[in-house]
Amino acid sequence: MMTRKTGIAGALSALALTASLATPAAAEDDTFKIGVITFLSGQAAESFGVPAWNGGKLLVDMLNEGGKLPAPYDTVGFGGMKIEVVVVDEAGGATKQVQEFRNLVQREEVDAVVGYVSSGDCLAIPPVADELKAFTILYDCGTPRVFEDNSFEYVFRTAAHATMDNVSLARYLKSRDFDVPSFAGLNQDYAWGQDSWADFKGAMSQLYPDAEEKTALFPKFGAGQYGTEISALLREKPALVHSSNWGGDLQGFLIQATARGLHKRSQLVLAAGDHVIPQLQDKMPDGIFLGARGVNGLAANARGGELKELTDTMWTAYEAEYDTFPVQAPFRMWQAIFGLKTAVEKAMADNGGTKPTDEQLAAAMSGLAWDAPSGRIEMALAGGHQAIQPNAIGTTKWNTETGKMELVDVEYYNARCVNPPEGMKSAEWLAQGFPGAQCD
Amino acid sequence: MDLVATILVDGLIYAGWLFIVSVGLTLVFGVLNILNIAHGSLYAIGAYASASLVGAYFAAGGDAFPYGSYIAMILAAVLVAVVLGPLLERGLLRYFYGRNEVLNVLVTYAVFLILEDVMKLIWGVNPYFVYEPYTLLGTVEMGSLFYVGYDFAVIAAAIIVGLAVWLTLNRTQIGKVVLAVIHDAEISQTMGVNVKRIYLGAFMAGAFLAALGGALTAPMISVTPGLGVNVIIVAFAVVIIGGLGSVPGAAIGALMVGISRAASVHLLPEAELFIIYFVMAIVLVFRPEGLFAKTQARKI
Amino acid sequence: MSSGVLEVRDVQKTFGAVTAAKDISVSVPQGSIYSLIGTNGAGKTTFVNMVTGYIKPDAGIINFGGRNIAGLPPRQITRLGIHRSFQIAQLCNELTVEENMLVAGAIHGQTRPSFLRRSDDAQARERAMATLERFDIAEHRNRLIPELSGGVKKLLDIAMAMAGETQIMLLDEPTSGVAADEKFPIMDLVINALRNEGVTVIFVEHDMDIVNRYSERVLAFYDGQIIADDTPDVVLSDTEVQRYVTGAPA
Amino acid sequence: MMRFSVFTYAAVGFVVLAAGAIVLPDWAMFLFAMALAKGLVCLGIVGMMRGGVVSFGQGLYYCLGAYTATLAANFLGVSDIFLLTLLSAAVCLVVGLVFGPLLSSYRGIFFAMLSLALSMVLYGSLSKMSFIGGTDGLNIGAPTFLGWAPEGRPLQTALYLYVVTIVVISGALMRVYFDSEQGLITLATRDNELRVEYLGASVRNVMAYNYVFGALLGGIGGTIAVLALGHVDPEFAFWTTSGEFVFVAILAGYLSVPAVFVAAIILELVRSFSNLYFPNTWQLALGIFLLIVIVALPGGLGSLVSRRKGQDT
Repeated sequence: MMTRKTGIAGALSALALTASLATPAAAEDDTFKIGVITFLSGQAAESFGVPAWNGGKLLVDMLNEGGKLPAPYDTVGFGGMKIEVVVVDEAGGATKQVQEFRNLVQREEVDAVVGYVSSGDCLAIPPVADELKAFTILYDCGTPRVFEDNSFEYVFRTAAHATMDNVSLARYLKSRDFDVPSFAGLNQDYAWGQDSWADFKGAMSQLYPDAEEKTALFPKFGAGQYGTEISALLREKPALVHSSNWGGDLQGFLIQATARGLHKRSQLVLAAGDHVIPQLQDKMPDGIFLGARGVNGLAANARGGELKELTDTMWTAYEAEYDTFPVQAPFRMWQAIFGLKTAVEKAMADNGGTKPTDEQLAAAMSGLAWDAPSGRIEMALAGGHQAIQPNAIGTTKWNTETGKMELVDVEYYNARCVNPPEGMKSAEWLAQGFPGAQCD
Repeated sequence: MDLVATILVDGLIYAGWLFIVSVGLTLVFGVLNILNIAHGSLYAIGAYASASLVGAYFAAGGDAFPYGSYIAMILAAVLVAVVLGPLLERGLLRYFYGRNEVLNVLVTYAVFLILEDVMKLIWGVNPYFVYEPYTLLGTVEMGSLFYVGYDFAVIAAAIIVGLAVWLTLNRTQIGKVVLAVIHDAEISQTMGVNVKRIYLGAFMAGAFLAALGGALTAPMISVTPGLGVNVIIVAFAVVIIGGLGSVPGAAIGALMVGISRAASVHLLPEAELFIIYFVMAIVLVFRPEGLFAKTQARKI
Repeated sequence: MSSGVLEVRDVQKTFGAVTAAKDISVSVPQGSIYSLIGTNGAGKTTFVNMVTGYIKPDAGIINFGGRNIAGLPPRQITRLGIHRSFQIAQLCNELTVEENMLVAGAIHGQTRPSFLRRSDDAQARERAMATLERFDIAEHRNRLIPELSGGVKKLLDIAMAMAGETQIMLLDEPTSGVAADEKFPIMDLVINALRNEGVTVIFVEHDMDIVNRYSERVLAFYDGQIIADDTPDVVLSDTEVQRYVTGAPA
Repeated sequence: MMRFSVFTYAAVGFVVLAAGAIVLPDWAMFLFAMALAKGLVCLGIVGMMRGGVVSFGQGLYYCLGAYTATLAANFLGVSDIFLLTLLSAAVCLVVGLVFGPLLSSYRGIFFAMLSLALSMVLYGSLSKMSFIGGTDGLNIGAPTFLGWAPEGRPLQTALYLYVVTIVVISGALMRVYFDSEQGLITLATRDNELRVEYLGASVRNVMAYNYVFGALLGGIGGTIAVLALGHVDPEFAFWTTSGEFVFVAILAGYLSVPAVFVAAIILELVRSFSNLYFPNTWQLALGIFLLIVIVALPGGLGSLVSRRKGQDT
């Protein structure tokens, strides 16, 4: 009996030992180590995680080489430091991510963490980041709750939150004075879908107070089969069908909906629909209104302006590397890395050129503004921790000559037109009819 | 088209799909007494295989005879069954016969995890599309609604599959042998039945049906990673409701789930997410072994 | 009606088309030893199963200790003092002989089974060993069930049933699956042990020598009915019994 | 043979585990704390395994406990760790007492599937409740210990020692229960229900007891897990979560209590490292590890160190 217990005890201490030994050394002072967390498996891998990191890898290589990009991004790495990366799969839920975050910070001793597509992870990580005083950038996730319910010292989100997407859709309808007697929704049955629908409803009730709200469908995430939902939508004949679906769920819905002529009966508006264009190509029907959660993908390509050189450099590099054009995800990864570069170099300028601490990074990052292919990013909300950025909505049109999908009738929205002002929750902002919005 | 009719048609279409993906599961459990979580992976692999094969078919100028793509789809399912069936059954599962059935659930869960990544290694993360078979049969107008002809083809396929399985089991020699094995493998063994071959055959049939489900679904979706996980629990619910190992049970279970889901989408969209588990829980409370389960008294 | 008397009146049981019990009526006095004979399917085991609650009679009364126990669950009937053994010994194969006995002891202990008291504390083991010795299987105490001979399994099966306050013991074919040369020693052991405690015994048996030697009274079953209820010599010489049950003159 | 009291073992276990607070680096201490918390849930499953059933729905109580603690903290302002633990334990006890009798008449795959269905219904309901975060879940602040509110490493250490204490206490209690008369009857039930019924014990009660204990341990485990994580979401009740608990229980086997926690720690380490070293194929690695364990240790880790020869579950 005794031996049995000591056997277990031995096993335990052995485990403890392996655990304590397996701690690699911290990054050198001439390299800057980032932990990148994004989806490498599961549904979000093909639509967000993998393209985002494809773009990220590309940019990190270009930066480490140096001189590949127009000023101010023509310097090597981050302030001369080479960029080193550890990638972790975001699949597996918030519990796993909190553990992985601790491992990255405490075991891998990364200098900064850049990651998180899932809103659940974005809510779970910040408290831990502050507890560990670890500089962290949320690069993709949409939920406004992150900074509206709490405030964090070491956590920043370099992309605008999801309210922008649906406000822009409503504004687009208005500015094209599209008649909306009634509208319905089909969104994935989890927070992203539920919140998007709520935001869209909120925006519509301001801009189209008389529009009748019809059925709001919430098929299970990853359902694949939308036959029943489509029947419901066909029966109700809403003038407009809103969907924030993404990835396989959006592709499946579009394939099945177009086969049954839903797009002929109702105008489809997609909050984040651009990223399925490369896969669907001409199977994506013409005349769909869609956004890209920012001036990303085709909208950025079509924009021109003073950011044209930067955008085209990244665009062509990406197309050359992966022979498909970059959709929204890489753009958000890029704006995160450009932001981090700007922050690091600002901090080094202040501290005399040494590798910045997490505190110095946080100080440099808050309230920062920088240029990215997706436009000017401003950390304008939540005390300089939450970015706002311009947005664009367009209409799909297949170009038979070039055999490419184009975005026509694109409308660009000033960041302050589609994002709530500092100190106001997006829900209130919608309810009060966008006070302080600057559109022109 | 009035609501009830719509609900019935939608429910029927979904039930047809459900039946195809779950009948294989119930068959495998009936014979091997293994509740196969990897069924979901086989479904996903079937979808990938059919997407690739149909893609290749059209690339090879199949437009001349597009209906050939249906043959390609079935071929894909056969391929999956022939390759993976023996590999999994002979290579792994046979070592767990007679072991605790919950342990076996874990074994297949491990297989599921492995196959998830294997699929990624083979097909990558980018989606595969093959719409041609989906749009090939045109649309059917019912009242104010349009349905895709393909949806009804799936119902037909489900009926054919159901009849085929039921007839094979109840009207053929091999079927009688299988039923004997289901009833008592040991006795059948002593009576000279090659139980090994029956097990292999049953598992391959199950794998084929799972893959067929995927193959038939592929044209209406984009085939992406994580496809399998969503199917498993639904299929589980169906076979548990119908009674493990019962083919008619799977049919009834599929109909119950299909129609209650359709009803909830049309009448109470909020409930859709867990209507399936709700039905399952209710059924189990009143029929602990499922609707069509055979309970055998114990000799003392 | 004094306790210990088992009074069965007009009990009926049919399984679909098969009649397993038709107007079964019998009264078993305290301390007597009955045997049940009959061909397979004659209704012997059905009788045992109905008395011990495995099967619920369609109709009729089973009186014991002044109350009708027909249809009660086995658990409660056992608690009333009616215990049984099984054709196939019902033991816990993952446990040792002693542990099997301890299980019986734990359930039959004076107090309710405890969540704290060790199942193998000295007192409990003492009690278990005592019973094992009474049935002469103590030397097997540390062996697992599958290693045991048919005879030992039977004895343990009976010993476990005897761990509690037993008033009536029904033995379902106590010698089936027992080597020929073990049959009589085992019956001696069991019947003596039970008789010493004044337990009423009802046993199902195919071997007429055993019936003859151990039972005070015999119930002959045929087609779900009792066709004879008398002392062994009378029953075994009954021509009807010979035709339908024993098959040959005794 | 000579017996040491269970308390001796408890003391040894406590010393060994508590040593972790000194030798372990931060990340590992957190990993161990999570593993031990999950181990508690698995201990509940092991208790049921001794009765012959395995619950595929312990996520129900893991999640229920976690949400109870979180809601109590966020809406009632309770932050004391002891109070929170008691609260969730109480809630899970009540729910366990409701479902226990219902489930006690199910066996094998049906018990597994019905318990799974129940936890999936909770998952579905929580996913719908956007007012408590829906699928995104909720955050919970750091707990206080009888008024003491540590931060950083002290907080982690305090949490770790707390879970260690709970683990040792519940481990010891379960051991006492396993070795008790009732515990032996449970083993007999797993083996031969008919015999147990004919000895005059109620098999359904046996099952119900184990289920309720499982519910309690699940709730406590969930509470500690959420306090360590700082975040809860419906995933806690998802079937894959429950599946992991079952795996740990199988890996441990039903013979040794400490084995349960060793198994839980091993799984967390394997997962964490495979996830870092094979970011693209960690599921593959985990699956292979699972198979190896099942094939190599049919009786679980416990069978390596326990006298009775192991069984499947």
